[in-house]
Amino acid sequence: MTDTKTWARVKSPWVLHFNSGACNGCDIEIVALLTPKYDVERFGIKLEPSPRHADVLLVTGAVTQQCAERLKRVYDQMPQPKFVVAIGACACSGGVFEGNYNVLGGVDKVLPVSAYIPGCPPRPEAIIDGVVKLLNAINPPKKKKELAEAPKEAPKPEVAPVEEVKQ
Amino acid sequence: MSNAADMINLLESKFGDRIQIKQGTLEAGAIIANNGLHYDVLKAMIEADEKTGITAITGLDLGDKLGVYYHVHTAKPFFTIKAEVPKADPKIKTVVDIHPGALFHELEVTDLLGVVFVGNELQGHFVLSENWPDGVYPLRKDVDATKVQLVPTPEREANKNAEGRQVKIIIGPQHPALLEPEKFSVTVDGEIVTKVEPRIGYVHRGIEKTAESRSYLKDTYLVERVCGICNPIHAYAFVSTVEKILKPAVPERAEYLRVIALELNRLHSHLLTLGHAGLEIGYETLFQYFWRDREPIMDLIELTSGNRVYGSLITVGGVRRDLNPEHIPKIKSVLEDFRKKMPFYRKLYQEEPTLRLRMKDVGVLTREDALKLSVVGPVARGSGVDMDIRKTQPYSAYDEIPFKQIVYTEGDTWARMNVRMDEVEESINIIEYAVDHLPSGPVRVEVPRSVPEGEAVSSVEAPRGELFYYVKSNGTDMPERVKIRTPTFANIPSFLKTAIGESIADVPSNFVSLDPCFSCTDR
Amino acid sequence: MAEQKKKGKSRISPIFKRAVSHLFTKPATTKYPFVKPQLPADSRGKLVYEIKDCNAIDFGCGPDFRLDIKALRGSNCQVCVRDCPAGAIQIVEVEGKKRPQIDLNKCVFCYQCVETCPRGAIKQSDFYELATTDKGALVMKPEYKNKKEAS
Amino acid sequence: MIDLWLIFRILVFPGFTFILFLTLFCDWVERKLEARIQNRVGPMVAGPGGILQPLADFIKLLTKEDIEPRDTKKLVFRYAPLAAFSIMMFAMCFLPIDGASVISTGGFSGDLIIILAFATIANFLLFMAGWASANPYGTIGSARVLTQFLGYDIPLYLLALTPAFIAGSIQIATIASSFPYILLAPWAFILFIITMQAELEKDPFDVPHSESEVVGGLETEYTGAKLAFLHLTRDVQVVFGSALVVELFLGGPNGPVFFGLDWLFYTLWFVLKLLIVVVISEYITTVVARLRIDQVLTGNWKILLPAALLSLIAAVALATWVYHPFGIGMAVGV
Repeated sequence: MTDTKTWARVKSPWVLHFNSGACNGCDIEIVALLTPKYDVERFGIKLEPSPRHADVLLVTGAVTQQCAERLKRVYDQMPQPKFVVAIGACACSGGVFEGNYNVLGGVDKVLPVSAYIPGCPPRPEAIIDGVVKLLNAINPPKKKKELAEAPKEAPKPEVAPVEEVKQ
Repeated sequence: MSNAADMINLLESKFGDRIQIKQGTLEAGAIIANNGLHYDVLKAMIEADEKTGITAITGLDLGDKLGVYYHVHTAKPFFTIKAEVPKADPKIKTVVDIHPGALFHELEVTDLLGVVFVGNELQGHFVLSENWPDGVYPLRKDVDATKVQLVPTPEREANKNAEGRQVKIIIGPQHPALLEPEKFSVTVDGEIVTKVEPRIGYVHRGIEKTAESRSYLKDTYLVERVCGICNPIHAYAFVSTVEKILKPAVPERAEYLRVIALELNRLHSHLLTLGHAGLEIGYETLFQYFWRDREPIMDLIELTSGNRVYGSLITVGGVRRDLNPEHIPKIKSVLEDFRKKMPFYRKLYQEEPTLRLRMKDVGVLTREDALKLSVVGPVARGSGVDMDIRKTQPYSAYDEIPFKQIVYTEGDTWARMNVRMDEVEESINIIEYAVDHLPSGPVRVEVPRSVPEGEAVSSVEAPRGELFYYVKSNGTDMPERVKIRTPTFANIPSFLKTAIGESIADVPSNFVSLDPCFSCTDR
Repeated sequence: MAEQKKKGKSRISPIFKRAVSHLFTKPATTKYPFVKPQLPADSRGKLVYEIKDCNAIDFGCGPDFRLDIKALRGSNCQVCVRDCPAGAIQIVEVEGKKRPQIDLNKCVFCYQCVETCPRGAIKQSDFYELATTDKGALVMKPEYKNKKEAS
Repeated sequence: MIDLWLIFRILVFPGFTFILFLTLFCDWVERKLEARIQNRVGPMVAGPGGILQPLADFIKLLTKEDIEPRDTKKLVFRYAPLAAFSIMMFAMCFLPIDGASVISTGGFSGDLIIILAFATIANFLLFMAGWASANPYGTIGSARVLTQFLGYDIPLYLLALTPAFIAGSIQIATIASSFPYILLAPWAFILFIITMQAELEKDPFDVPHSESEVVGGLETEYTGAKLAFLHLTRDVQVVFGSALVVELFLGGPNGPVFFGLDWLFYTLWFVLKLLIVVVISEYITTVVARLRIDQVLTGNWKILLPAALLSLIAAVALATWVYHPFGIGMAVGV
């Protein structure tokens, strides 16, 4: 069994959703995750109101000028260890809106992103698959049958360093 | 003043040759009224017909002149007042004093095109972001918007509290109740709201400017992504405007398939809002039940179009995918199951004590205010204004399909939510009728890639209200100008008015009854 | 408004019975990662690019557009690049031939390329588990499976 | 000479550890019940059926980075959550769980008043925590906590005194062991449940931490261990409130005992009755919408307070003329 600290982190990933200028297609799919058909509370995932309580930041939308600075501030307010998941084609790369004047196009231009979930919008199952892969990257499953095919060499999310928490 | 001829005669008698009226173009007629005459023409129209209101104001870059087109809807006919202003000093008289509903439209044209409305000047930016340089207007042809040099964000003035007991509460961009970033600074005196200032523009992706540099085929997909919840109606509005210029022979079966896609979308959008209202007033269980029963509808959308949310069925000249007959029994069974659940939900919304406590007499919008602010959709129909575009100006196959128009007169949050609840029932009837009477034949007709010179407008009934499109084409395969006026853009002023005088605790409940969609508002 | 126990209200709201009945009905949750959902046949998932079809010479016009392809006979016609709304398709050199490379980060899965490709080289699949922790894996580089195809 | 048995009672069995696990178990029961009512599945991954989910949440919060914003009131911000938690645990030690209360076996006359006072102090500390966290939502949320629990404390005390008066003593052990007062004063039981809903800030009265108005309420600024203790305090309050209902109205841990293992069966009866009350409270929370702040306050001052007074007067009248002459419900001398 992994040590309790990682076990606790993997078993209760609290989530904060930030819409940085999306068409709310992906946001509705994220909220649909909480509803009975998909119910991510099975994995201990709770939608938290304040950035202080959240571990995983779900970002949707091609970051607009207005939202870029606020996105950075919300990310800074979150306590370590924190992860960013880019959901939807807009968050991964700007999607259809890439090249517009008010759009930065992609979350990785502002924040270090740990997981990318393409799709316009990605199915709720695809978002769950993305979160599961992120959790597997944090706590690589050793012996037991992997839930989904574990990423090749279970690369540590090279962007978000998990440094020790200074008490 | 029910038909166009009377209105035109009245205007000709009143203004004679000072204005030209081109009948038949842009729906009922285009009235060219320059150097300040647009104010008097509008005033005359408002006096003549109580239901007159401004649907949208389109700003155009006409080379050395800037065009300001006032799209005016009356009881039945639809007019456009064309005013032109020299680019050197773009000044024009505001119409906010005779029609308060025009406030937002004018501010947006100022921000994006640089026309100054005398009497309704804009400080700072309305839709654009704070670090956008002043004096540069993205919608002008000569500005290459992507290479604009941005200024550093101005120092955010500390939110100085208003004087006396008043406290300014910011319902900030990142807020659990709002699915989308939007900032409302609410000035509160004790518990009572005295002022609400919105700051939109967080989701402004400059779709109108980008639409000018992409082909009509690509634009259908771009325009759909204005709003993820009501995407087929955006595609249909754009496509029907282009088809008014191109005039292809769209097959009958395609029109019926379009109606099915639109009504499935209205169904899932209304269920989404009815559930979200529960979440806003702390009624988690209602939210969970509604969204659980919404999932089969999403599966239907995927069944008929291949993607849960972006069906991308509607394209210029018809529909991209036919409805294969084996799916029809599945559609009917899902709709039948949902119809069995309707009594439970209707009884809940009509009689649940705590829900009535939070929704009755909250955000009361009188019929006069609704007309003056020219609000649209369920917000208007909740206050007794019987304005459903599917009935007043039927499009696609709606004139052949029988359905009722839902109007409540109480005008509060409870009434608006119940309008949506009854419309869910109507949508089910429409889909079942359309599926039963589906004509046979092709679903698509070939359409040339470039569109001849011309301009057209069309307004359609989106789940949130009347959606208005204006397209001007210049013969190439890219549009010259695409103007999108979304329903929430017209409904937000009504929230600013009804929130005043009510307790801060009512703001979320009043706000969600608007069914706001900010990705629509900001485009 | 009366604050006493809800049970004492005259109009008992229907949700009380429904809530209790839910305690005994099976939850509506699908066990996703362990049980894969059953998707409709033609749901739009990951694109499948057949590089050998892209070479085929004999092609007909697309079902809906007059394609002035004559000038591009033989070489890669780049119709998919022109019609992709998200600009997700670029042209890359593969063994001397210019072939489309689809970047799934940008792709919005609208399947316009599947429709306009005169040779039907891009096909539909309903694979949707595309999430990944590194971005590079999402770019579908076209390559020939063996020498013979490259000729 | 250190009384090892007393230390064991305080630290392990009916004391600290037992209450901690009982709290986590009740939190799990709440989340599962709410999920089941909403036709969902609820936590499944941590431990069998997700029973370790509250524990996982607690440990994860402990290991998170502990951010202290610049302009917070340092002392209060750092120690208020811990103080509130410890007071609530101390208050729990007065309730007889296995037939006798943890600290003083028989309890002493007046301990009902003391633990109600502790509950008020804990609520007050939560207000201080929110007020100290220099965040606009924190201050608004904590101000609402203050107005709510100060208002609802008065009916709480009055309704708690109803069974005390019928029993003729204000010692919990005697009230619990003499008679299940739900039979003698059922209206007081219903009103007490409603007041408990307001004290614990559960729907329809959870205005202080409603997400749509005040983002996180008083917890907005807290992270890491401090947030863990804030959540734990709220859970212990739920267990404390339900335990109070069990002691006063359902006859505490008393129930038929078999094979002479009285401490075991007393505990089992106590936990069973506790779960019943937690289920009722959670059922109301899930099924009812949240009221506005002014409706909550008018509800208290205009309706609940008079009702509590009437219930006390009715109890007094019934006790003197009906119950005591026949000796029903009199306190049996402990």
